[in-house]
This record gives sequence, C-alpha cells and structure tokens, in this order.
Amino acid sequence: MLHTINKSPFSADSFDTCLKFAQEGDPILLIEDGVYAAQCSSKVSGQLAQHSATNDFYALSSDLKARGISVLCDQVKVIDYAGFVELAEKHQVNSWL
Amino acid sequence: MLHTINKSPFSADSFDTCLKFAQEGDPILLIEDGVYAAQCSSKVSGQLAQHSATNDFYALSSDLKARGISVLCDQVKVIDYAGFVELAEKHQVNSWL
Amino acid sequence: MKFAILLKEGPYNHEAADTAYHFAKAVMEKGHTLTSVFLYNDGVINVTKLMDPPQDDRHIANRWSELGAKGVRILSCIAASKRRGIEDSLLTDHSEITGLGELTDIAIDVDRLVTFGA
Amino acid sequence: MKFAILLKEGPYNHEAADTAYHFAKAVMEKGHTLTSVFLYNDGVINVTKLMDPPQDDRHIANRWSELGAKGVRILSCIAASKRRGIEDSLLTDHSEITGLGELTDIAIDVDRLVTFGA
Amino acid sequence: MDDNVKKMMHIVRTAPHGTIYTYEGLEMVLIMAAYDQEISMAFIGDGIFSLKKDQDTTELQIKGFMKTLGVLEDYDVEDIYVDRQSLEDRGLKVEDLFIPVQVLEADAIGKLMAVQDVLIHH
Amino acid sequence: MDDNVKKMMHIVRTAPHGTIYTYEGLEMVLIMAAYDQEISMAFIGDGIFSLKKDQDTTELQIKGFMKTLGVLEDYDVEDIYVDRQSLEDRGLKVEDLFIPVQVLEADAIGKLMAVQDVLIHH
Repeated sequence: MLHTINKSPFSADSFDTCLKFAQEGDPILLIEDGVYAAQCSSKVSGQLAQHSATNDFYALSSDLKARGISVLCDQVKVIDYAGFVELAEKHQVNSWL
Repeated sequence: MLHTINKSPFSADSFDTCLKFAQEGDPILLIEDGVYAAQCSSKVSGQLAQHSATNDFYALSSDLKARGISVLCDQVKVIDYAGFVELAEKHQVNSWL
Repeated sequence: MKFAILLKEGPYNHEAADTAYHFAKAVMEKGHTLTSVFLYNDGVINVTKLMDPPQDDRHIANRWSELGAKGVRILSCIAASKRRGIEDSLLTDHSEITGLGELTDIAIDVDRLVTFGA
Repeated sequence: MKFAILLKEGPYNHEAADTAYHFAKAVMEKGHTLTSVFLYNDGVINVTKLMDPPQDDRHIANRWSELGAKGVRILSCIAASKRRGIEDSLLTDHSEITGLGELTDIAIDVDRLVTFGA
Repeated sequence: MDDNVKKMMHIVRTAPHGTIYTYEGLEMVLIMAAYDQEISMAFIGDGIFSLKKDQDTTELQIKGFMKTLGVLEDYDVEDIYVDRQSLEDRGLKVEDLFIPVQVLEADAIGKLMAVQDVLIHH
Repeated sequence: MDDNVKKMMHIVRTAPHGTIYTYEGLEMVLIMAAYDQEISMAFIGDGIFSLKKDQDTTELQIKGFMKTLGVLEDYDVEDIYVDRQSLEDRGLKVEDLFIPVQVLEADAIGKLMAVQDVLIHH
C-alpha cells in the first residue's frame, strides 16, 4: 500500500499517524506541505530516519522546488508525477489527508 | 488581550503555540474544535492546568454541548456568546486560527 | 463599542461562518455597533444566493442577508471572490463586492476587528 | 489500468486541486484510463465557470474542462454542490452534477481511486 | 473473491462540527452501504470524537449526525474500528461512545487497511 | 498616540503553497501598507517556511509570492519578526530566509502582540 502525506509534520498529526498505521515495506510519499518532513536537520528528521529501516520514503519534486527545499534527508528519493503514478500502479493508495 | 483557540489540541499546533505567546493574565477562550482542550483527563489537561496558574480559561457552551463534552477541567469556565462579547469588550482579540 | 468581523472560511465546510454569525448577533444584542462583516479567502463563498442547503439545516447565506438588512455591511473581497467564482450576479441581498482598502478603513475605524477562520 | 480521482477541496485555497490535476495528466500520459474526477466537500467549487483568477496565474476550472474534453467525466456531488451554491447554470464545460451513487459505481469500476484533499 | 465485491474502508480522522468532513463522510458511507460492497469504517485520532455520546447541536443550530450514526447498523455497516491509543490520549473510554465498535491497536487496523481496495479519509 | 494611527500585526502561521493563506495574506499586507498605519508581521510555526529562500513555483505552475516578499521593504513594512524556536525546530537558520528579519523569542513577540490594535492570522 502506498501512503501519501500532504501536511506539514510540524503542525498536523498526519505524519505521525500515518507512520503508526503503515505496514513494513509500504512506500510513503510526501506531497504538498508534507514534503517539509523530507528536509534534513529538523526535529522530525530522526523519526523519518528511524522508519526508513522498514519503509521507503519519496518526495514530489515540484513540491520540494516550490518550497525551496534542497537539503534532503539521505533516505528520501525525489520523484516526479510520473513516478507517483508508477507507485500507484504497484500499490493501492491510502491518502492521509 | 483575549486569545481564542479554535482547533483540537490533539491534531493542530494552535493550542501549544497560543500558550507560548500569551502573556500572564491574558484570558484564553476555547471555541469550535478548540473546546476539546477543556475536557478533563486527556493528554493535554496537564498543560491546561499548569497554565491556569497565570491565565483564565473559558470555553463556549454551545460548542461543548455540540461535542457532548460534560466533564471539564476544573479550571475552565463555561460561557455563552454574550460572555464572549464581554471578554472582547475588555480586551483586544487575538484569534489563533 | 464598534465591532467588525473578518471571516476567512466558507459556509458549512468549516464552523467559522457559524461562530462568526452567533458572535455578530451577540454583539448587536449587547447594544454595540457591528459595522461590517468582511469576507476573505474562501469566506467569499458565504454570500452566494444559489446556496441551497437541506431544509432542516441552517441557511448561511440568508443569515448574512438578514444581518445586512439590519444595516451591517456584508463585504466580499473582490480578488478572493474572482478566484472562487463569486461575482455581483450571484450575491445574496444586502451584500457587496469590494476591495481590501475597505477592510483597512474598517480596521482603522472600529474598536475591535475579530477574525474567524480555520 | 483504470484510475479515478476524488477531490475534496476547492481551487486556490488548497493545493489539492493542483496536485489532483498534475496527477491526472501523468496518469493519462502513462497510457492509463482516467475515467472520472469526482468533486466532494468544497471540491465542488472547482467547476464554476465564473472563476476569474489573475491573468498570470493558472485557471483551475479551465483545467478540469480541458480534461473533460478529453473524455474524463468531471462530476460534482449534488448535495455538496447545493450547500455551496454550485448549480447546473454555473458549470464549466464538460462537467456535470451527479450523486454519490455515481461515486460508488466509480469506486467499484476502477483499479485505483485516489483521493486528494486537505 | 467475487470480482464485483470490493473492500472499502472509510477512515474518519477529523473532529465533528468544526469541519463538515465527518458529516459529509457519513452521507457518503450511507449511500455506498446501499450497494453490495464490504464497507468498513475506522475512527482514528480526532475522528473518535465523532462517536462521542450526547452530542447535541441544537444550541449551535447546525444539523448533527447522531441519527446517521444510529442507523449505520441497519445499513449493515457493522465493521467499525476504533484506534485504542487515540481513545486513551483523549481521555475517552469505549463506554463514552454512542455505538458499538471494535477497539483495536494501530497495527491491527493497519493490517485491515492493507487488504482494502478503496480507502477514503474524511 | 495619534488616534488615526493603529498598530496592526499580521501573523503568518501557515506553510506556503499547500494553502493560499500566506499568499492572500501578503496581498492584504500590501494594501494595508499603503495606508499610514503601523504595520508589522510575525512569522511563527510553519509560517517561517513562507520566508525560505529559493522557492520556485514554476514547475508546480502556481503563482508564487517571492516578488511580494521582496517589495515589503519598499512599502515600509520593515518590522518583520520571526520566532526563534520555530526556526530551530524546523532546522532553518536566519541565513536561509529571503528577506531581513528580526529573530525574537516567543515572549518578546508576545509582548509586541499585547500592544497591537489589530491582529490578523494568515
């Protein structure tokens, strides 16, 4: 199952909640304000690093650029909308609004 | 200054943020989903109790009833819209959306 | 005292429009003047006369219209309205489209500008 | 594969309408079928033809209309539309108002129903 | 599995009344329940507040949804899951809820999510 | 104090682009700045992300607001405060921001709030 998170991990509970319910091996895609979780050296980067042992993290390129986020956590792969569709081909989608 | 908080303390940062910026003596009014902070025995009730030493807390009656919240923290005074207006007469209003 | 309201969310989707209305009524019942309700962001959707909620629910556009009839100016920001497809032809009675300069005049004029939103 | 989109927020106020559109285009570019975009909650505001954003910004209603012209059904939930003042006379080209039964049929029919919202 | 029967889970994550998501979410669930699909609901985070007993929106003058919650069972929506930790964090017990539910750990709900064909958050 | 001059603080608390609040908030600030009032801005919580350098919305195809941020000074909006803790929590430094700001502790910003005539959150 592909999980998408679209809210900032600093002001909403989507990031925490999604990580609680996602199963091992599920890919997690950060979109919209959710991409702030991909930036390194913040107070949530430890949490992301820890979960990267069991889940692959992705972030949407156009959302990163729009927000000027260039220094990412190592564990995050940057993809475009074509990559988003490819993940959605392989997995059902669970959008954590 | 009267501070209003209209979001659940469990899923948004308005409650925490407002408490950080409110000055001693400022009244704090919980409205809409903000009234969930008034319910006793939750994981945020300690925080409210602690701040009640320096700030008066109020919660809007119609919002409490709509949500079935009847067991409140001792420190919270229940008021109606007339009470809201009275607080706004005495203080400028800072709505922490 | 002179009050005004800034409402930043649309009807039904958020409670802000309800809270703003109940607060407005209480302000007037206390004998204060409510000069205006300024609609910004999705708040502009509050004044479409095409709104048609279920019979057993409140009609939010009619509430603003009712306050407008009592002399409260119900003002919808033009830039925000255009983005969301609100124009003069859609406006409920006693509401009008205006600019942010008007909001500034209101902010200067009143004793309390109270914001409701999400 | 067959895809459909459920869009739960209005235009401009939230990025959801943008994300949904870019995803829709990428789905079609990959050679998949996008059967429909179903608008719910404030999402119904996406299809008003009165939308008139600044010239140098994207025109979100036109985007849906453009997808509609390519055969994607652009569907606005009737109950949600009525609450927010969206009716047939306002609809942009290639969009229609329908019921939640239609969304259920879509959910049964497609391989992926992907939600965008706030 | 019958090709025409899909597993659809509705996930309620928002508190009631502050936003319309729970209300319009329940409208969606009732319609979908009329089709012969496997419908379930999960209440997570602030969503559990939507199940609280004694909600009375009369004074607030907005249409509530307690009646809708009450008829879910008649529509055969009987698989209703609640996240245990969400209850505990919010100081609620299962007795505080208006309808019968199954209280599960997050991991158990996550495993149920994993087998769904459609998931919609409200 | 001149009766006709009011202190108005605009408080930006939302991240950019995910919602329109910062964008439409800046539109409001520019208009208000044309009147002779004491306008200030405070960036708190996710609001500080709105000040991040190098935001490029071209690929996202939405209108950005970097130009608007750039002209605030020309409109005499020069009292721009940023909450220190919000920066630190988000792993940002003042050098990461697009315009000059004053970084203050929450309590200092709170004291500035206390003397305002009008406060608007975006």
